[in-house]
Amino acid sequence: MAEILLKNAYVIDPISGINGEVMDIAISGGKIVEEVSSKPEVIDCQGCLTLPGGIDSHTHISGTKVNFGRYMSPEDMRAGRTAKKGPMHITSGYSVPTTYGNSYRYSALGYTTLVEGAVAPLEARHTHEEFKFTPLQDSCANILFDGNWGMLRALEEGDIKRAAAIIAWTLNAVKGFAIKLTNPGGTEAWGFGKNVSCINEKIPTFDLTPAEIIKGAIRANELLHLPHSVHLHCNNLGTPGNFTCTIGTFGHVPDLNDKRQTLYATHVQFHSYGGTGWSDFCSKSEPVANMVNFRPQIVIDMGQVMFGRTTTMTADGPMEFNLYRLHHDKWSNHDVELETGSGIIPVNYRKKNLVNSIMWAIGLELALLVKNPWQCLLTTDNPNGAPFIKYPEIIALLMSKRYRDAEFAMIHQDTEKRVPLPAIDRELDWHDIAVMTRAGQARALGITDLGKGYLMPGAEADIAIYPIKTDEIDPSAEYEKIIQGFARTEYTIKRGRVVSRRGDAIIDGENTTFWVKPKVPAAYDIQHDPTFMELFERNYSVRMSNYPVQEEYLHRNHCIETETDL
Amino acid sequence: MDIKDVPCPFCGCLCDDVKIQIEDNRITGVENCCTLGNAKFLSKSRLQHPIMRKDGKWVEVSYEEAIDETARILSDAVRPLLYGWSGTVGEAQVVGVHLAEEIGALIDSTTSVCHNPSILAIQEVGHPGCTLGQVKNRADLVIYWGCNPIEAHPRHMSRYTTYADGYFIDNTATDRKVIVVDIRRSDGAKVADEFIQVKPGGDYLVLSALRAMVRGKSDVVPDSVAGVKKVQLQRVADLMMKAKFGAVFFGLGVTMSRGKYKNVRNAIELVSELNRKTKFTISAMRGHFNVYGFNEVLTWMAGYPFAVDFSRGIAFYNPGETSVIDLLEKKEPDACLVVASDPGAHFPKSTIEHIAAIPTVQIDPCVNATTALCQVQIPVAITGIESAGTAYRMDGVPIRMKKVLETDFPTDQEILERIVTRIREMRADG
Amino acid sequence: MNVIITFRNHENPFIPIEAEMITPDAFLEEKNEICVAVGNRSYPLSEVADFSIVGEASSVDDIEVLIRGDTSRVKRVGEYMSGGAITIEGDIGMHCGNFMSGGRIEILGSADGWLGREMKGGEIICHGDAGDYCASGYRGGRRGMRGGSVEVFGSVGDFACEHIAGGEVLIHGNTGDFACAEMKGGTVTILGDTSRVCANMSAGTCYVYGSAVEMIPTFEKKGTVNHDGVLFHHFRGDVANRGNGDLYTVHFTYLQ
Amino acid sequence: MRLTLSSGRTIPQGSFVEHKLSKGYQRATSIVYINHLDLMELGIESGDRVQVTSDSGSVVLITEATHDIPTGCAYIALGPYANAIIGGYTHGTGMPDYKDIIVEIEPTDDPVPTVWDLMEIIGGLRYGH
Repeated sequence: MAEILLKNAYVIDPISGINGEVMDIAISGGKIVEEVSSKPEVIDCQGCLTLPGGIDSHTHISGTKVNFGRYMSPEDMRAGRTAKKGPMHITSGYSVPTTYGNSYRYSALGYTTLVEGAVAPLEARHTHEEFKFTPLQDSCANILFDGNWGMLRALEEGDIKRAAAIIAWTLNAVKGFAIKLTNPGGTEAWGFGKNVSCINEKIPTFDLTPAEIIKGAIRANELLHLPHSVHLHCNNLGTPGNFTCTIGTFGHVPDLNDKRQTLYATHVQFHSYGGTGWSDFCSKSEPVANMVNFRPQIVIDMGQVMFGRTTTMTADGPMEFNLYRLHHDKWSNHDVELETGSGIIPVNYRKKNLVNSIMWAIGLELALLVKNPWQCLLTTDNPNGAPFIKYPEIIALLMSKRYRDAEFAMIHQDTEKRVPLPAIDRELDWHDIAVMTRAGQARALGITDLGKGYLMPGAEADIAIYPIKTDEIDPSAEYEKIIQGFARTEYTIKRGRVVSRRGDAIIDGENTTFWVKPKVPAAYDIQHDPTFMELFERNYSVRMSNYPVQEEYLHRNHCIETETDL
Repeated sequence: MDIKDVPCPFCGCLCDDVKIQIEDNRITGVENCCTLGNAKFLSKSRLQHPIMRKDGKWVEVSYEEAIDETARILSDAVRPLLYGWSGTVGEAQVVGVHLAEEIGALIDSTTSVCHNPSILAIQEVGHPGCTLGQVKNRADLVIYWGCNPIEAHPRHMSRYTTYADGYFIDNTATDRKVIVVDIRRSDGAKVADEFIQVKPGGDYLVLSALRAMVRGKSDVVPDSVAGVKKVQLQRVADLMMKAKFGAVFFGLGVTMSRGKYKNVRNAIELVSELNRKTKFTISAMRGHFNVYGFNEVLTWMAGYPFAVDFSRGIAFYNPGETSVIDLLEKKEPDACLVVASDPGAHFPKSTIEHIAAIPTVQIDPCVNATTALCQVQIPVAITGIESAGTAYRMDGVPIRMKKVLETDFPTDQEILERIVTRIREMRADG
Repeated sequence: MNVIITFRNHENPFIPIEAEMITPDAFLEEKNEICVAVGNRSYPLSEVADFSIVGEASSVDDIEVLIRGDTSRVKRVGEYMSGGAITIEGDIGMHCGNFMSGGRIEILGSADGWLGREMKGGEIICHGDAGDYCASGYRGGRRGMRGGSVEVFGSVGDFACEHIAGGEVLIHGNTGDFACAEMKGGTVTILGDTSRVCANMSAGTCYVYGSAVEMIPTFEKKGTVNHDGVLFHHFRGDVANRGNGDLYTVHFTYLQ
Repeated sequence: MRLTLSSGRTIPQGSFVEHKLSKGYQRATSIVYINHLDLMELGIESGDRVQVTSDSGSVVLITEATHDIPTGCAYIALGPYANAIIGGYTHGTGMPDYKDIIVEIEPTDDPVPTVWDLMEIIGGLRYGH
C-alpha cells in the first residue's frame, strides 16, 4: 500500500491532546506511522484544518428500513440524482440517497466511519449487503433487542446471564456491533397496535417494564464487555411532556464502565419535550442537559432537526403511526417477528411551524447546555431530523451566536416564549467540534483501541483535511465560511488512501465491517440450548440454521472478540 | 446424503425447511416441499451448451463466442434492454445493474408484470406490513384478496397463516378466521370462513365501500357494490374491526385487473384506516423466489425498484414509459438481454414479436419459450440448487440460497461479469 | 423571434428523442447549444432536425417556436418553459409541457402521455387526443398539476388529472378510467363521458356533462343543481378518504 | 359468445414452468375454464375446442367446465396461450390487461397449436427435436 506524507497539517486531535498544532503526518500500510520511507506521496496541507476522519455514531444508511424509505419515495430519489463520473457510480436521492450517494456525500464531508443505528437481527443480512456498496466508510450495525423474545424471557426470569448469552449469540450470529433498544417494550406492544406510555408501565406479553429491560440490557452489556454501551432510543419519542420519561430513564443508569459511558441515549432532541399537548409544547432541554451534566455515565447525541423535507424512519413503529396520524401522508410499517418494529413517513420541517421551530431550537440547546462536548455528539439521526448533508450548517450554528440569531429571526415568532435558545451565548470552538464529530464518537463507541478517532502513530489513517484556516476565520461572524469549509474536504483519506478529493470520490474504496464476538463459556453457549431452539422452531418463520449471517456477507471485516464475565 | 434447511428457489414464500436427498450429485428425494418446488428440485432437462442462431439454424458454440456476440450486441445498441432477474440471486443482479449503468441501458424485472402496481401504490401511500412470522404468531383474521395461495404459493397457508401454529393462537382451526375475495370460487375460497365474490374489475369499488364502513359511514354505500351485497360488506367490515390482528394478502387479481395500482392503493388505505381501530397489515404475494430481491438491489443502487432507464446517465424511472411491456409495445429496444425469466411465455404476443425482431440474448439453464425468440442462449448453473446467493422473501427477509449440487456450468454472476469485462475490452480497443 | 424546427425522419423511428431543451427559454440564451438524446447517445439538435431562427428577442415572451415533422416520439418538449409560445404541427411525444410555469403550447395533432405533468402555470391547448396521465402528477406524487390551464379538444386516456391540486382542465371528449383520482384542488370539466371519476378525491371541483359510469360508491348525494343551464347531480366526497370535493354529473351509473 | 376472460397462476402451470415445451405445460396453459351453463349455450361439451378472439389476437383452446366461475366469465392459466389474446397496452402503468379481457368464443375443430408453433408464428425459431 502506498505511503503518504501530509505536510503542514493544522491538527486538532482531542484524543491525543493536540489542539491546533502544525505538524506532519506519515502514513504507511493504511496506518499512521512514525515515519515513512524515502519516496512517499507528499500532500502539502498548507495549514488547513486536519482532523481524524468523521464518525457518525447514529445514522440510518443501510438495511431493510432505509431501503424501504428509498423504495417508497421516487419523489425523493429524483431530487438528488448525479451521473456516473470517473469511478463514481450514479446516485439518486436527497434524504434517503442510494448507498453510493450516502458513501460519496459522507466522504465529501470527511466521514470515514458510520454506525447504522437500528438493524433487526432477522434482516441483518440485508444491512451487510448494503454495507458492501457503501465503500468509502467503515461500518458497524447496532442490533435491535427491544422486543427480542429470547432476551425478554430471560430478563423476565431475572436471569441476566442468560439474557447476556442470548445477546452474545445474536450479535455474533448477525455480525452486529452493539445492543440497540428502541422504545423498549413499545415495539412488542405494537405487535397488537398498542404502545407503552413510559418506563414504569408493564409491557404486554412479558412481565416486565421498559425500565427493567433497560437496566437488564445495561448489565448484560457490561457482563459481555462490549466495546460500546447500550444504545438507547428512549420510550415516548416525539410526544409532548416526554422529558420526564427521558430524565427518569437517565436516573436508572448506573456507572459501570471506567473507559466509556454506561448508556448512549440517541437523538435526545426528540425526547426533551415539555407541555401537555401540542398547544403548550415547549423545550425541556435544560432539565435534560442538567441531568446529563450531573451524570458522566451518560452520552447523548443531538438528533438535530433542520428545516426542509426529509424522511423519518425508526424501529419505533407506534411512534411513526402517531406521526402518520398528524401528517396524513404516506406511512409504512414493518414489524419484525419476535424482535422489533419499524415505521417510515416523509416529513417537511417548516420554519413557519411552531412545533418544528421548537424542535430545531431544542437540538441546539442540548449541544450548548451540555457542558462537556464528549457527552453530546453531533447527529441529525440521519435522515430523521435532517439529511446528514446539513452537518456543516449545524456546526456553524453551534459556533456562531450571530448565525443562530439570524435563523431565529426567520422561524415561528412564538418560539421565543417556548425555548431558552435566545438566552444562550455559548459558541463552540474548533476543538469542541472535533470532539462532537469524531473523537467523542470514537470514545463512546469504544473503538479508539482499534485506531479510530485520533491521529497518532498506530491509528488507522482515516483523515479529513478541510479547506479551513482557523486563524483566518472568525467563526462567530463568518459562519458562511464554516459551512463551506466543512461541506467539502480538500482530501478525505481512508485507511491510507485518498478516497475523496474536493467532493468527488476518486477510487472505488473497500470498507471494513466491525462486529463483536463475545467469548462465551460453553455453559452459556445458547446455540444448543433446547429452550432457545424451541423458541426458534415454534415461532420464527425461518430455520435457526438459516438465521446467522454467513461469512460471505462480511467481505473485509474486523471481529472484536471480548472476554466475558459469564 | 441429506441436506437440511434448504431454501426453495421457486416462489416468494422461500420456504427454508426443505430436506434434500442427494446421491452421486443428483437429487433423489425432496421432503417438506410443495408440488411446485418438488418439480423444480427434481427437474432434469437443461440446455447443455451455448447456442447461437446462424443462417436460420441453431448451432452449438463456445461460451467465449457466445459472450463475445453478447458483448457486441449490447455495445452497438442505442436502446438496450436488460430484462428478467427474478430467478437469480442478488449477487448477479448487482452485476446486471452495473452493466446497465455502464452501457446506458434500460433495466427491468418481472416485477413489471406482477407487483408493479403494488409498488406504484406503495409509492403513493406507503405500506403497513410485517414479516410473515408476525402474522403466524398473531393474526386472528387473514384475508386473501385476489390471490390463490393454494395454487400459487402452496405452503403459504400452512407455514404462515391458516394452518400455522401461532404463539397467540390457541387453536388455529377456531381462533383464526379466513376471508377470501375473488372473482371466482378458487380452491382457497372453498376453505374460507367467508367468501366475497366480486364482479371482474370491481375490487376498487368494494374496497372504497369497506373504507367508508370502517369510518362509520355505511349510510352512503349503495345496497350492492360490484356484485357484493351491502349486508355482507358490513359483516366483513365488522369482522375486520373486531380482529386483534388482521393480515391482508393480495395477489395478481388486485394488481392486474382494471385500475391496477389504484386497487392496491385502496387496499392499503383500508388497512391504514383499520390501524386506527386495531392492528392490521397488508402484504403482496410475490411470485418468483427472488423477485423482491431485484427490487431491493435496484433500489439501493439506483433508487428505484424496477423499470429504470440509464440512457441519460442518471437513473430515470417512470413505469408505463420505462417498463418492459411499454418499451416492447412501442418497439423501442434495439437489443435485449434476458436473464433468469421467460418473457416468451409470459408477455403479450405483440411485445414478444419485438423480442424476436431484435438481437436478443438469453442467460438461462433451460430451453424455454424465449429460446425460440433469441439469437444466443447461454446456459448457466441453476440458482439455489447449483449456485448460492441472496434472495429476499416476499416480506423482505433475506435468505441465503444454497448450493447443493456440484456443477461445471458457470453461474449467472460469472457470465454477466464476463460480458462486462468483454464490453470494456471492446471499448478500450475502440 | 421565430424559431422553426423541422424533425427529419429518423433511421429508427421507434427510438424516442428526448428534447427537454426545446423551450423558448433556451433560445433566449444565444450561446446555448440545443442538444437532444436519442437512446443512450446525445447529439446537437441539427443532427435530427433542421432549424432556423429569424429575428431577435429581448424577453422569452417574444419567442415563438414552431415544430414540424414527425414528432410523435419527441419527448419533454417545453419542459420547465416559463413564457413564449410553442406550436406543434403534428403529434407530440410524452411529457410535453412538464413543470411548465408560463407561456403557451398549442398542439395541432394529438399528445402522448403525461401532457402538462406537474404544470404550475401557462396554457396548453391540444386539438387532438391526449394520452394517459394528462395534467397529472408524478410517481409517488402528492400534488399534480398546480396551476395554469389545459384544454383538450379530443378525448384523454386513463388517470387524467391524477393528484391535481390547482389550475383548470377542460376536456371536450371522453376520459378513460380514474379521471381526477386523488384530486386535491382545481377545476376539471369533462364534456363527454368518464369512468370511476374523482376516486379518493379530497377537495376540488369536477363537472361531468356526459355520464359518470362506475361511480365510486362512497360519495354522498347532495341533490341536484343547475350550472351553466344544465341540471347536474351533486356529489360530495370521497367519504372513504374524509374528502370534501364536489362532483357534478349529468348522468351516472353504479356497478351494482 | 362474449365472455370476460382472466388469466392467473394454477398448480399444473406452475409445476411445468421449468418445462415450457412439454406436453404437460401445453395442456396446463391451453385450457379455458368456462361455466357449465355457458358451455351448454355454446352447444359444446367440456374438452371441446374453441376459438377465442380478443381485440389483440386469437387462439384455439380446450374447454373445461366448472362451477367455480360465474357465467359470463372465463379463466385461463397464464402462459403463451393466454398471451396470444392479451394486448400490450398498459394504460400508462406498465401492467398490461392480464385480467378482464373481453373475448368472443366460438366452437372450432382447428387444432391447438404447440408452444413452438406460437413462437414461430411471431418470428421465432424452435430449438431441438
